[in-house]
Amino acid sequence: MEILRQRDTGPTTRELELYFGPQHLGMVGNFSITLNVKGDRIVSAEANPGYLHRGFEKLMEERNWIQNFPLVCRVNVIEPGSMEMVYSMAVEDLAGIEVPERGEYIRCIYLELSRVASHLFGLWAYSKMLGFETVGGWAMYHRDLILDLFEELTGGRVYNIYIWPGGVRRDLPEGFIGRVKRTLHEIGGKVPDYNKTFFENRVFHERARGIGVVGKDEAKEMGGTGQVLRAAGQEYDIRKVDPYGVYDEVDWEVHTREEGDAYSRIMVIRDEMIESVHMVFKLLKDIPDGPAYNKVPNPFKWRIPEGETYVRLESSRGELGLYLLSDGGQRPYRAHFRTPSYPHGLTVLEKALDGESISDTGNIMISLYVTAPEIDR
Amino acid sequence: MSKVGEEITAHFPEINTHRIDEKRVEVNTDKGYLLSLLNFLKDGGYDHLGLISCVDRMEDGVLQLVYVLSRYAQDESVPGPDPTLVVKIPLSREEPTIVSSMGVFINAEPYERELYEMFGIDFTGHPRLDPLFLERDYDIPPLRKDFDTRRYVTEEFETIPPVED
Amino acid sequence: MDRRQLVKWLKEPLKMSNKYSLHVVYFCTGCGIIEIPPSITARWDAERFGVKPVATPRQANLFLITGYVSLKTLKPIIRTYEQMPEPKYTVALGSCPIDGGMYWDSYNTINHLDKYIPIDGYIAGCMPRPEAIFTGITHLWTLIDEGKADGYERYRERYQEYRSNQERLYGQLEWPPLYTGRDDDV
Amino acid sequence: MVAMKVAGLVFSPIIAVLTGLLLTGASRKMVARVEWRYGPPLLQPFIDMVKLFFQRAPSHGEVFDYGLVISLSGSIVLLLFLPIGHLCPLGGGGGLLVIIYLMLIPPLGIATSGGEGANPYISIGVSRKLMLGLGYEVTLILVLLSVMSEYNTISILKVVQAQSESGWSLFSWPLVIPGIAYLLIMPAILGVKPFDVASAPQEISSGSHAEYGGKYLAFVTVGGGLSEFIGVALFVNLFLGGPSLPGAFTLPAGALGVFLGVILFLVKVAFVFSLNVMVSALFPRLRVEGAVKYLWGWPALIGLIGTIVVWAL
Amino acid sequence: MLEAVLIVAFGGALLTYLVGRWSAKGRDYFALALWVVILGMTSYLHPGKPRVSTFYPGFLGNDLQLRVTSLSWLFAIIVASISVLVIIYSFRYIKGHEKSNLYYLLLLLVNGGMLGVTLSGDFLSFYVFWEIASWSTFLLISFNQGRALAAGLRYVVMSVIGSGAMLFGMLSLYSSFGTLDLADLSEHLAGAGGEYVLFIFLLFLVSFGIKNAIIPFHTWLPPAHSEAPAPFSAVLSGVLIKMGTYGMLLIFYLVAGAKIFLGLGTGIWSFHSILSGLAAVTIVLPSFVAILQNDAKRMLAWSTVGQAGYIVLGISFGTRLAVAGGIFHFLNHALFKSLLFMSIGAVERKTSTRDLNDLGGLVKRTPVLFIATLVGVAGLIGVPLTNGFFSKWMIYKTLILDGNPLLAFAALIGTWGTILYSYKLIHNVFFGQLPEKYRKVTRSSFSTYAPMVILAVAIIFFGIFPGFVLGEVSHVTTTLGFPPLDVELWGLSSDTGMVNTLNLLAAFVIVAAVVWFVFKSGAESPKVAQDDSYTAGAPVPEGKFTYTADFYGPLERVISPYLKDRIDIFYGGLIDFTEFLSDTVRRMYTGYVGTYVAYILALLAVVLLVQLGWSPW
Repeated sequence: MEILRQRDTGPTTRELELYFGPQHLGMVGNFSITLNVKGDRIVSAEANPGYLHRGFEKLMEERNWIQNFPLVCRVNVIEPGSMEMVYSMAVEDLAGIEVPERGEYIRCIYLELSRVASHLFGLWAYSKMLGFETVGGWAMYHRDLILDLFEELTGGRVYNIYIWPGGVRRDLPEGFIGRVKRTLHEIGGKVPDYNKTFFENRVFHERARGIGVVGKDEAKEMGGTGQVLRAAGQEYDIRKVDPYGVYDEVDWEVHTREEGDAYSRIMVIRDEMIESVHMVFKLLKDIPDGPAYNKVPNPFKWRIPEGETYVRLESSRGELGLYLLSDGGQRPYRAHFRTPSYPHGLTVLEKALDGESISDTGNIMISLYVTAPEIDR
Repeated sequence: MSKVGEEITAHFPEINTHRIDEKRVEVNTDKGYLLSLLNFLKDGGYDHLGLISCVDRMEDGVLQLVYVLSRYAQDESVPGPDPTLVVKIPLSREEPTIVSSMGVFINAEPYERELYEMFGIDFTGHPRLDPLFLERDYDIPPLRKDFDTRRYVTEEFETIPPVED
Repeated sequence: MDRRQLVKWLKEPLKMSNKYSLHVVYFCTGCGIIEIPPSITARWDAERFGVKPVATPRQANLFLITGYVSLKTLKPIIRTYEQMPEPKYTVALGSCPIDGGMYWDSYNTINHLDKYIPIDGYIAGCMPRPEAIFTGITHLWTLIDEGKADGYERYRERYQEYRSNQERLYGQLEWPPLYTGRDDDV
Repeated sequence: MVAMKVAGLVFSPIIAVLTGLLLTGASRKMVARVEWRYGPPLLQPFIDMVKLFFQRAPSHGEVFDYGLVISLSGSIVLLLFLPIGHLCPLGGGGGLLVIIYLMLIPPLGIATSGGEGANPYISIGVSRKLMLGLGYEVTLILVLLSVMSEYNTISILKVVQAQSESGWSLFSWPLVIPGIAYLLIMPAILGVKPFDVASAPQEISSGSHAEYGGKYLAFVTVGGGLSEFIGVALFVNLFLGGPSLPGAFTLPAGALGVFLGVILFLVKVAFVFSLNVMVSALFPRLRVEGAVKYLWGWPALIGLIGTIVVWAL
Repeated sequence: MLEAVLIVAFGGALLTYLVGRWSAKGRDYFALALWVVILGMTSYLHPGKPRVSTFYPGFLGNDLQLRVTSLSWLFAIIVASISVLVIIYSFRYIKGHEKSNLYYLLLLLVNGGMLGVTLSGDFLSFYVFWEIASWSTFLLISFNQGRALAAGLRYVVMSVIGSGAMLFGMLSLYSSFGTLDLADLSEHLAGAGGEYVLFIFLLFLVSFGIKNAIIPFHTWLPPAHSEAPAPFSAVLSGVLIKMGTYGMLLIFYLVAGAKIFLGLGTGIWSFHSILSGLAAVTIVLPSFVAILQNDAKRMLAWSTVGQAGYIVLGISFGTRLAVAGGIFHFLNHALFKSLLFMSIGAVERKTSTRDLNDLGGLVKRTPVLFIATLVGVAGLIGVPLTNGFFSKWMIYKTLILDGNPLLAFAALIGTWGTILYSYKLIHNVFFGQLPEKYRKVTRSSFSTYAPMVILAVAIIFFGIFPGFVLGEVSHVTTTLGFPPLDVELWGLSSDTGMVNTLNLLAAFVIVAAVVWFVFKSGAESPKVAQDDSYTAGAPVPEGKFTYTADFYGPLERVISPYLKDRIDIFYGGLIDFTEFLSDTVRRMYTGYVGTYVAYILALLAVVLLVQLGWSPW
């Protein structure tokens, strides 16, 4: 009788490999995910980095301390500010250089502005993933306004090399504070528009809720930091945990959500952006007078005493660390960046993509804020 | 001030720790202790593996593995920020092998893959020890000190003839 | 559109349409890509000039190589370039594809991109600002007008040399050479 | 009468192709304005077409070519059955049922052509397109059935005729119900956001168009413009009275009337189309399941209510 | 003449078997010649008016009669034509099979049985031929043993139930009116009470519904169709299940008459409305179940269930256009479904699999097969200018204008289901990357694709010139008591709502020519190999670059909560019930064919006893 029990033939499968990137409209950055797909469900995903590997850590060993600044900021093209900051912090730590109070304030203002710029870029990328170029276009426009400020400050749009051992490269120009405020007011004035068109859009909710869930414990297991962790309910921000700059002197709070899905990650990013803007206003109010930088020794003869350090800060994507070694020479002996996207892009992403729909690959990737250049270095 | 250094020494008398500054504690050990030490630290609250790095100390003939560990949750028993742990393990430069720490920290996986291809360190028990970043096979792993990147570029890339002028 | 342009359109519709409808392969090969989003959005809006990113190389006729080219990236670049329909143009952004730029001594980036695929124009700078990209595009228009943007023809003519350079980097490539007879059945 | 027929045979495809491309250009411009951009020239699609037409795009085989030709031919043949103003050369033969079936040919042609492209992105795109089709077709069929039952004819010409006498369906009871249902599913018929799942460049690299370049892309773009035109024109014919003016106004007879009718018709098409463009500019893309669920939700329910009301009355 | 056809058919079947013992080749050609002759004879039978001949006078006081009417001729000619094509197709398919002689014997017996069914003039001979066809069918379904045996068993259980019901009905008719002659019965039934007619209808509906696989009597069909040898699947799907259609037309329209049939009950609770509703369900559900299938033949089998729904819907809706559409659709379905089963059979023979997740890319290797399948699928969907379009158009039109838009909705949405699974079939078999293992697949032999090409040409021909068939259909509907259709060669003219394929054809040809010309005048296109495909920059992964698994995955996830659970439970219950029955049967009898006959005889005896002793009706 068993033979009669055979109903329809069971589903047979066939392996299908899809390449999400590097040449793919849904890919931001030069990165590739090999998707093993059944139907439109991802059975397993394999991150395939290395398309942007330039061997920074080797190149840094070949250049002297100051020459490394142009390299360092190019590790992450989306937010070079925090890269400069982490390298400066490490060099200051090794060489024992002090930073004046005003310098720290300007650094924090710069970092928060570049955080907002980076988040706006992320918003562009994310809304583009959902095919929502409208909000993306707005965000990109507002990012450009911030880049204009940077351009006035340093002359460069993207790579500024503003932060410098011992402070910043130069003091704020005249009237700059007013222009910062005006720009931030302009961006802030559009927040209701963003809310109405994007953050309260039902389609966005449908696309993002329950997608790519990374729970709190999971995220901690996999070395997640930044929004990944905060969206899962863990209040973890280096600016609070291990304060640098003047973050312990201003009043601000860490925003968290509980669900750990793409939606909550994006909402955490939104809240952080608003918080950063508020923080810039507070910093601008409290900014003391005085010198903005201490002098650095002659760069061509600068030797830093033997030693090693590990410094970390909160970039817009999570914990950014630098392990820097000096053997007492003119060049670093070894530098190794701990970039936030590294665990996010190589470990968390593979996990988060499991069992999701291929429609959501880019969605999840960008919500995790995976940035290819800082993985590859 | 944290007391993690003392705790380690109390638990593993052979391991010496020393405090670099208030933010960092250095732990020197050898590769036999790796897993038990990592497990101990993870249970003790140091549950965030920040980085696995490696330093090529060519003149000593040593590849020095560096594990950077920190805490996700603030240690409530001591005031102030918790120090970061820098665990250092020397490996022989000729035959660098060490057990994979993936069993303790999942995110060790890409770091170990990277060190495998950049320094040639063999992590036993690693499930996919295949190239992560690099397209080519380099005779000497590129981040070792004896790999001369400038000579490599001149010999490999500059010798390719231009197609047109 | 003034009268001069209209005459041009009637005389040379091919060149004119190629000029004003440059569809870009979306391939972020390097950090130059960071200036592409501003160029295609509200501030600069490249679509005014008919420049827009498209999904696959089949639909594109302009390849913006945005920045340094690592060994692992060059292979998809070649593959993508070969899949684009002719006529096609390549423009390299930034200093790195010209001579390696600041990564001239890196073991993993190639220094001279034009050894492997033909380049019609370079936009120098690290990285080029959106204005520079537009200047580059308008310069490409001039080149197209003058018939100097002939990289694809050069590629066809000197394919053997290009291919041998590519294979010096990678060994045997996975796909058969172009422009040769193929097994039509499969 | 014969002159009208010949004029229709020649002009309606031309009008439709031009309008389709112009609408594509206009939609790009409109979306650009919503994004605070200046936007491309209105004639940009034409420039693209000229360029694409002379590109040496690769072919994957005979089926790859023929499928595309059949697809575009299907669209054009369908136009001959669809009144554009007073032009409707083949309107008498078969009516809406033929239109429903002819609407199948373009996607199936693309699907067949893309099949030989041997690319999974194409397959995924086609499967999404068919699933989406199943989604909106439920409502569309209900809407068409209500209209056909209400006017007790399957001829679209008679539907248009009846409206010029009794007023536009969209503003008459009970056809307002299916009219609303049609409006709700129209973005899906046109394949614009939030229903552009079938092309979805960021997900599946423009789906069924992934292997098309050059003249192939030109053909599918023209076909896409046509199908957008058809989707809107069907609505205008069924619910906005085709070329007729509202209320007691009538168009003059003769050639002038025909001309004005076509213009009026195209104005209506442009208006309805721009509504959809606005929707598309303000929504992200849905997932396929989400799209199908939405389409089988309220629109289908409203359509069903409409059918039942029409049937019961 | 009438007897001669059947004598040739049955005698020829036995002779073929004997010839086959002597020479396989001779047997093939003998069988072909035989059926070509039968086809010729059948077409000669074309009736100006019905002709009757008695071949066995005085059985139970009745003459056993053969009779040919327009209706039966139409069915007979289809049976004969499909048989000829299937025999040609079988040449290659069954070549070298150890039991090929038995196969031919059974195939010819089935075909002869069906011919007999269509030509019967009274219910008794109808029943006899019906049983011959049924039992041979059982043996053919089980021909491949193994799973096929299970499928055959399931079929036989359902078939026995159907036969029992029919027998029951016949006996009842006989005891009521004392005759089984169709013509006589129709006179008697006209005066019978509504309840009695309903009772008779229900009994016959069970019997014919099982054969025609109306939900809920369809469970035998999918396994039977998928497990039978491919040529026989073509017969099974193309004509055998249409014997149920024939039976329905016979009992509803010829015996009872349209007036009685349509007058049974009122409003939506009338018999024919309920049957239409059932048919609508039969259209929609199987079309969606077919989407979920991964076995090509099983998918086609479910498709057969769905398409049979259209036919039943047409017949039961009971307007002139609907009945004509139903009959026309039966013809069309015979053409395209036979074609599709043949082509899947050919694919299975070449690749030794019919798993849709394992095939792919065959268009590069078997273009003729591909085009034939494409035409078949186009007919199945009803793409304009193929035959399926016209029959469906007629059904839709009458559903919309004469009554029920909801039924029209079901029919139209079923068409979309059809599109989805048809494309999946075409795509998974012929499109995508050609796997390494099929690089060596060769083109099919002439005898394999000749029948398919003939069928494909017929599909297009009847799509362009529907008038060719519709004239015949119009004759039939006239004999069934409807006013004649206004048929032209190119379609229907205005009194029923004009549709004209000439317009369509001319427009399509001209437009396609212009488009093709424009297409060709563009830049030339170099041909590229299949591994030169967009992969986001990577090389094509060998054997891993075809999208077939879960082709409509998202849709399945959406509909499964609504479809799967209830239907599965429902089907599961039915299957369990069937299993229970067959289990009982198997316990009582040991699986011999003969014992089943005994079972029927026992039933017959019981019914007779009940009738004689108790006379409930």
